[in-house]
Amino acid sequence: MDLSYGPEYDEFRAEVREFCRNHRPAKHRSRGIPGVTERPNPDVLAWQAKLIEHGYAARTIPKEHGGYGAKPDIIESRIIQEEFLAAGLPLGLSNQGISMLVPTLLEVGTAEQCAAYIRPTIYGEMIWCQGYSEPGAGSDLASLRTRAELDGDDWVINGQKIWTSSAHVADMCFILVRTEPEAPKHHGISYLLMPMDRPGIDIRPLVTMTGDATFNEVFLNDVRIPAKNIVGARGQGWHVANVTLKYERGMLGSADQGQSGIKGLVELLQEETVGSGRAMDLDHYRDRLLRLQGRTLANKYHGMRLLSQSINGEQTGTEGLITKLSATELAYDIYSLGVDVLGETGTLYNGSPYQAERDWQKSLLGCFTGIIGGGSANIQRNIIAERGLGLPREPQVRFDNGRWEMMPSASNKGGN
Amino acid sequence: MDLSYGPEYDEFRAEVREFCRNHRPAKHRSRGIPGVTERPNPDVLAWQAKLIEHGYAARTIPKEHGGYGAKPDIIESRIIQEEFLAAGLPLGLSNQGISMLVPTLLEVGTAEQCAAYIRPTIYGEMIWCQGYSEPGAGSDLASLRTRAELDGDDWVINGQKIWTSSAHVADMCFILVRTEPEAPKHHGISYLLMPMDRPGIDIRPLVTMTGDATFNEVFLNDVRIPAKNIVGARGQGWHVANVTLKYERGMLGSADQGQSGIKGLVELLQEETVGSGRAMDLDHYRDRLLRLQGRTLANKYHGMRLLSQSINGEQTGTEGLITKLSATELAYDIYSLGVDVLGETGTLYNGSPYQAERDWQKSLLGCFTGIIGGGSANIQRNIIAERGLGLPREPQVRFDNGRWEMMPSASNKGGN
Amino acid sequence: MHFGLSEEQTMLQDMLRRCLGERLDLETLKRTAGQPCDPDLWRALVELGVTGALIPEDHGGSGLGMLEAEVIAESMGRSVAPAPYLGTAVLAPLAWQLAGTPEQRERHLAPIASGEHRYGVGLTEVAGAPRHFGKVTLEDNRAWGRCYFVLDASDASHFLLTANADTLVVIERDAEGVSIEMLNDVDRTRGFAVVGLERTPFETVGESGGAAQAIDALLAAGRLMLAADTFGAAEAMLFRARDYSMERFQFDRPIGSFQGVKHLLADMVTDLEPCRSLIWYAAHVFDEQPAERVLHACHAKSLASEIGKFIARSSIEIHGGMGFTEELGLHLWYKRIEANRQLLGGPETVRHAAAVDQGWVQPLTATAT
Amino acid sequence: MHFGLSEEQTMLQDMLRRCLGERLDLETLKRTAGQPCDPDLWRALVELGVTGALIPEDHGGSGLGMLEAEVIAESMGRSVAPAPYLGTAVLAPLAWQLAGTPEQRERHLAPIASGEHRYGVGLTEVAGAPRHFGKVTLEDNRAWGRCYFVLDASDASHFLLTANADTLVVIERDAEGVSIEMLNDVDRTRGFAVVGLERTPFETVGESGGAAQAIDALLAAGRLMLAADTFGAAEAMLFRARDYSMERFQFDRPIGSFQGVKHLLADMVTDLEPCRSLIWYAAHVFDEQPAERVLHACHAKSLASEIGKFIARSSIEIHGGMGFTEELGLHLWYKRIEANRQLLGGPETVRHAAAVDQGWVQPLTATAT
Repeated sequence: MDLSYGPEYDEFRAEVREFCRNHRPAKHRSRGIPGVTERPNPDVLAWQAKLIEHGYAARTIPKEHGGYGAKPDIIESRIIQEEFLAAGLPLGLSNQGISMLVPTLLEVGTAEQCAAYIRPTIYGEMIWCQGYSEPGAGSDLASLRTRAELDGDDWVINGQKIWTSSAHVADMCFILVRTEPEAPKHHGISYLLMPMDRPGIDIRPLVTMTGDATFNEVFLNDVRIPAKNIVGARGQGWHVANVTLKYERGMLGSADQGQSGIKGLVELLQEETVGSGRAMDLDHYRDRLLRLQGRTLANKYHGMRLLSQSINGEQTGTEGLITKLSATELAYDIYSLGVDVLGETGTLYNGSPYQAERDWQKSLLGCFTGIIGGGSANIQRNIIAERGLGLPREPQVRFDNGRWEMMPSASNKGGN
Repeated sequence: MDLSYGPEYDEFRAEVREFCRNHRPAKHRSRGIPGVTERPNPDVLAWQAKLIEHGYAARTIPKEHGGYGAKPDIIESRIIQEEFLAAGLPLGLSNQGISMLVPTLLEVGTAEQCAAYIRPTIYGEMIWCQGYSEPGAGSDLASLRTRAELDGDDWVINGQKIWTSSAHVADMCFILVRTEPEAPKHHGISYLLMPMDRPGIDIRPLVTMTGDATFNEVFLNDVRIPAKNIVGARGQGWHVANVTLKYERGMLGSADQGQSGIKGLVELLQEETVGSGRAMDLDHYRDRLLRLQGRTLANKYHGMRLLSQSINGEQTGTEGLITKLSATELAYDIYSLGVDVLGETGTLYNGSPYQAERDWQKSLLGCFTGIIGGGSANIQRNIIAERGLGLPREPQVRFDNGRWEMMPSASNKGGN
Repeated sequence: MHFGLSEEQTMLQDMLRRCLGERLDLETLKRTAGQPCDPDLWRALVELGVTGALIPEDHGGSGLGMLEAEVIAESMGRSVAPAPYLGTAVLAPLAWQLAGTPEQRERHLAPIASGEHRYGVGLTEVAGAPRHFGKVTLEDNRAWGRCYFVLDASDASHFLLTANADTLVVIERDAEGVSIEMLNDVDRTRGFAVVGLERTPFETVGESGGAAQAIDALLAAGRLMLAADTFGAAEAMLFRARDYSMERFQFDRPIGSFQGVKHLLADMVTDLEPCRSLIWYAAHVFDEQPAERVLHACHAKSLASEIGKFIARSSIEIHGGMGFTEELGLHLWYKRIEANRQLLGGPETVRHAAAVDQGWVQPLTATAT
Repeated sequence: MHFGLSEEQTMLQDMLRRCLGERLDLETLKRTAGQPCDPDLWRALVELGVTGALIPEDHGGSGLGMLEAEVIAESMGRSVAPAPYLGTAVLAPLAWQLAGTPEQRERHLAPIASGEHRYGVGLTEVAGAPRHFGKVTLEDNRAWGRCYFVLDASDASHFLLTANADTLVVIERDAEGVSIEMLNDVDRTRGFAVVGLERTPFETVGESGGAAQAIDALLAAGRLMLAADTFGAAEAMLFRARDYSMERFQFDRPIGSFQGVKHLLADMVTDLEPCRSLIWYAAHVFDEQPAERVLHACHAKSLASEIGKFIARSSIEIHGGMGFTEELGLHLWYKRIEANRQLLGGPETVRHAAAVDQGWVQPLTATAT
């Protein structure tokens, strides 16, 4: 067990720390997340450019596409994160364009596509949204129905997308559409790049139970885009999308969330008075806190184990599949305890008079995005059981008119 | 809401109470359950005969078969139970012959079968065991493979049964066997009555994790029984068995178990010292106790609701299906708390020195019989969801050589 | 023997479900969230006799009991009805009847039955809530202090408040020195407020210092009604999830045909049904065996809160992404259940009260902040 | 950076698994349940260096650390090995090293490493167990009293006991006034006893009154080892359930293809893996950051106990009826997990200790009975 990064990284850490001491972005920040809920303002753009210049953002993107061109090194990335967090400095931009589209283009895009899109994306000048989910295609994403037909030199797109988080600020959309309606469902999909300023695109905000509208529905009515805006071959979109889905899983359910939640709970239980004592003195609240602390610590060290596996190029097995399920459940339980300890005050919300400093109720509501987004818990369990434990796949059956039928699939294999 | 049984039952209650005041069985009782783990001794038989004479056992069995011949009246049965419990008197014999075989014979048996078996069974002179489960047929009972072939005037039985609880003391066995191997699985089964003294029957005790051997395996090797020992028609055994299964569900998972468990926990938490105070003063133990008390009360009143539905001849819907699942989970949680409160002493077992008065650990182990016996929790959930909530049935598929296939069943219907 | 609702009670239930169902479609609910009660809805409920249910016939009510009140509360929760039912139709009539003088009952009950008076009720001083305890002091026939979390406060004409934990006072909304600060709570279907008093005239319900037992009963009644409200809302969410699981196809089959969803629904209903039996029983003993009131109301509140939370969360999860949009409106039920859980004591608090009631432990002594 | 087992540690693990796997087939385990440790097995373990793992090389051991001890404990649990590992190979060597004098270490460590001495260890006085607290008093160089739940007592040549919560004493089994009463516990793979002392000569480990810190460390080490033992047993039960669910056909399909079973297995492994990470980390800081010892050992014990219970129960359930027969032997693992849960403090007790360690609350003061 060696939890240090080794002396060979001391110099790099010193260098990052030096940068952090000497640089600070302009103070002008807003409440939204730049590139997700709002367009980055000039201060954000300037900070991003400075980070790229020093290699603290877009670090491994090739120089020819505007990046810093460093070799991938997980420890270096980690050190950057640690030092920036310690110094209270904002990290580089994080949005779906940067985390999902750019790696995909680098892996399967054409030279022309890379040249056109990567640079503006990493510099925060081009904002992307993701056009995957549809009202009828959630867990079963491959059943999507939005279709695109070639008409001369254009794709003509019709259909509807949902859960498109930055659609209202985006310049572009990487979108999955059905182009070969006759093919089996995973083989009829293509991956297109759609400018959001085209006629026929109608964006409507989708308000969630927290009252916020971070998501959108996007209606597509005869939207025309150039034929060359396809990534990968026709009908290969499912495979192209899986390149990015891989990146998305890493984004959700970070084990770190729990740490600040526990810290908040400890303060809350020490400050809240119940009867004549502190909530901390009531065993039932404290015991719940301690159970949560135990799970949080376990998730934290589990994250270190996974990091160590990546650094050492070890294959991650079952242990890598479970983090999302584990972290989202934990967050829900943490915020639930916060609300419970507050009693009636726990119902207060959104800056009500007499509310506790922290909005525990809103955090609790916010958990549902994590619980459901990026694959429901049951889908996660299937993945863990099938890929992790090697249990048989589900039978491919169809329920039609009150009767079960076998799917006409050539490969109804249950093994892995 | 009217929780009284009505003044018309006052006289009956007075009569039962009078009986209880004036009668008492001989004191000679053993630790086993008569008719299940041991044969009833003469004292038990005498008490049973007296109860039948007064109509407090075999109350609704026709006079011609040795019973008391009263009209079925749930309230009268309930009053008998209540008064006997209050007086600390043992109720009549309860075993699988009385609770399952006798009702079946009354419903579908021949006059000759009724005449031969009912009287000795209700008087405790003939003990029955149930030959349903097999090593390969547990949840999926209908897949049983023990077969019987007609050879002249005899059935010849070959196969193996398991979980046969009173096999070692039984005179007879009501057994499910496959008689039409070509028929679909539910249609090839017959229900036979097998004397346990026939050659070819080998009974081996099955020791469970508590260390007790209340169950047996029964090996059947060319066991010959008369052809007339069939109940219902050939191939109708599944339907005949369902008559009795209906009765078995009522036997398991009684809601009353929880009441005495809670009482025991209250005493335990008040007596046990943890640190310088009582366990009852530690909120986390007490809060667990209170949660369990709430669930126990809910189950108790739920039982009253179901009783009321039966009395009033109302159809019982979903609410009748859930009691087993609910009660077995509750018992497990109750005994777990008892063990936890005892700390290290909670590991002690089977009359160890220094053990608490009550054997919480053994009670906890004993829960598994309830959790698994009479249908696993997942089978219960399927029944609740399909019959209670109207959700679609499982698809009838088969996993063979790593591939899924549709079952060649004519009716792969998902509805109900 | 009959355990359950009588024919009349079932008719009352049907009538209310119909009335609320017709008036409270999803659009209306979404539109009115956060606003005071709709006067039309309230008039309809008054006409159905909701406000007079617990009031004797000679005071203009229908003289019904706690089980009928439970039926009404359950229906309110089922439709997440934005109406000040608990304060006006349950707690205020009970307070006057349990602690008031004959003259007061004569004067105050009829206007409640007729819908003329509406009551906000503040019991936080005795409900064992952490952080903010109300404290009202009485001197020279005037009241001073603050009461937090006054229920059903938004349209109240009167406030019924505890003072010194053993006295109940009623204050008119327009009286001298009354200040009302509305709170922003997660459930927007009912109005909670902090009511401040300064040199405010009041009327004591019955005798000063003589209402301790009545306050215990009010607290039990409030907890029981919140349990019923949660139960109704949870039942609605369960059956919406059931229906959705049969309509929603993924992987070419209804999601309710997957055991993952199927067994979750089975667990939900396995929790729900015994809880219904407990709540019915608690309502029954409230009238018939007053010594059992507190224990059963606390357990009803605790169990309904716990299973309500489980069912609410699971129902949203079964609905997938749509479950947490405003579109389906499920969040209205979810939030009502979350709020009910906290009001008049969260699960741990009411369980502690049940332990105190059984003599297992001493009460936590409350100190005002 | 490397989080996890080194190559050497993995080799140690493989070696132990092989050794224990070969010697402890199901028949042997069933036959020996309730009997003292099998001398052949013990000799094999001594030869593998199990007893010397934590003992410095110059005292005849191999000078390994707590992570190696964890690896061994995990393997013991995995095979439900009937061996007095915890007392002899972990707690006794730690006690001499943490509190003993150089002369004592010289004299006592080598016989442990060589397998000559075997220790029963009694820490109940400080473990916060309810009901029975041991109490040993020292006077005129003689010891009086009783110690309950002395671990690994059946074949012990020595007993290591706490006295007055700040002193560690060692007693020879054959010394004057020693009485040993074996307990009948649910797990029959290790031996627990009540040890009585009357005018018994003893040797103090280090200085009288100077072992408070060492006792804290011993308690932490014991809890951590029990967590590892539970973890190993739980992992074994999870994979047996996985294998069984693929072999066992019902309704013409492996039961593991039903989501009901599949998702349960997924939940089991989702709980198990982070617990492994926590236990490894706790073993690491035991040696490297002593200030973190108590907190992490308590959390490891608490989490392993909770998930161990869930996994043990679920594994039996997945096995259906066969799961609770003696035939499959699953009950041996189940019972070991249940017993570990209670030893040296149940989940609530160790969580309380974690809270005390963080300064969140005061310790419960223990009174002897």
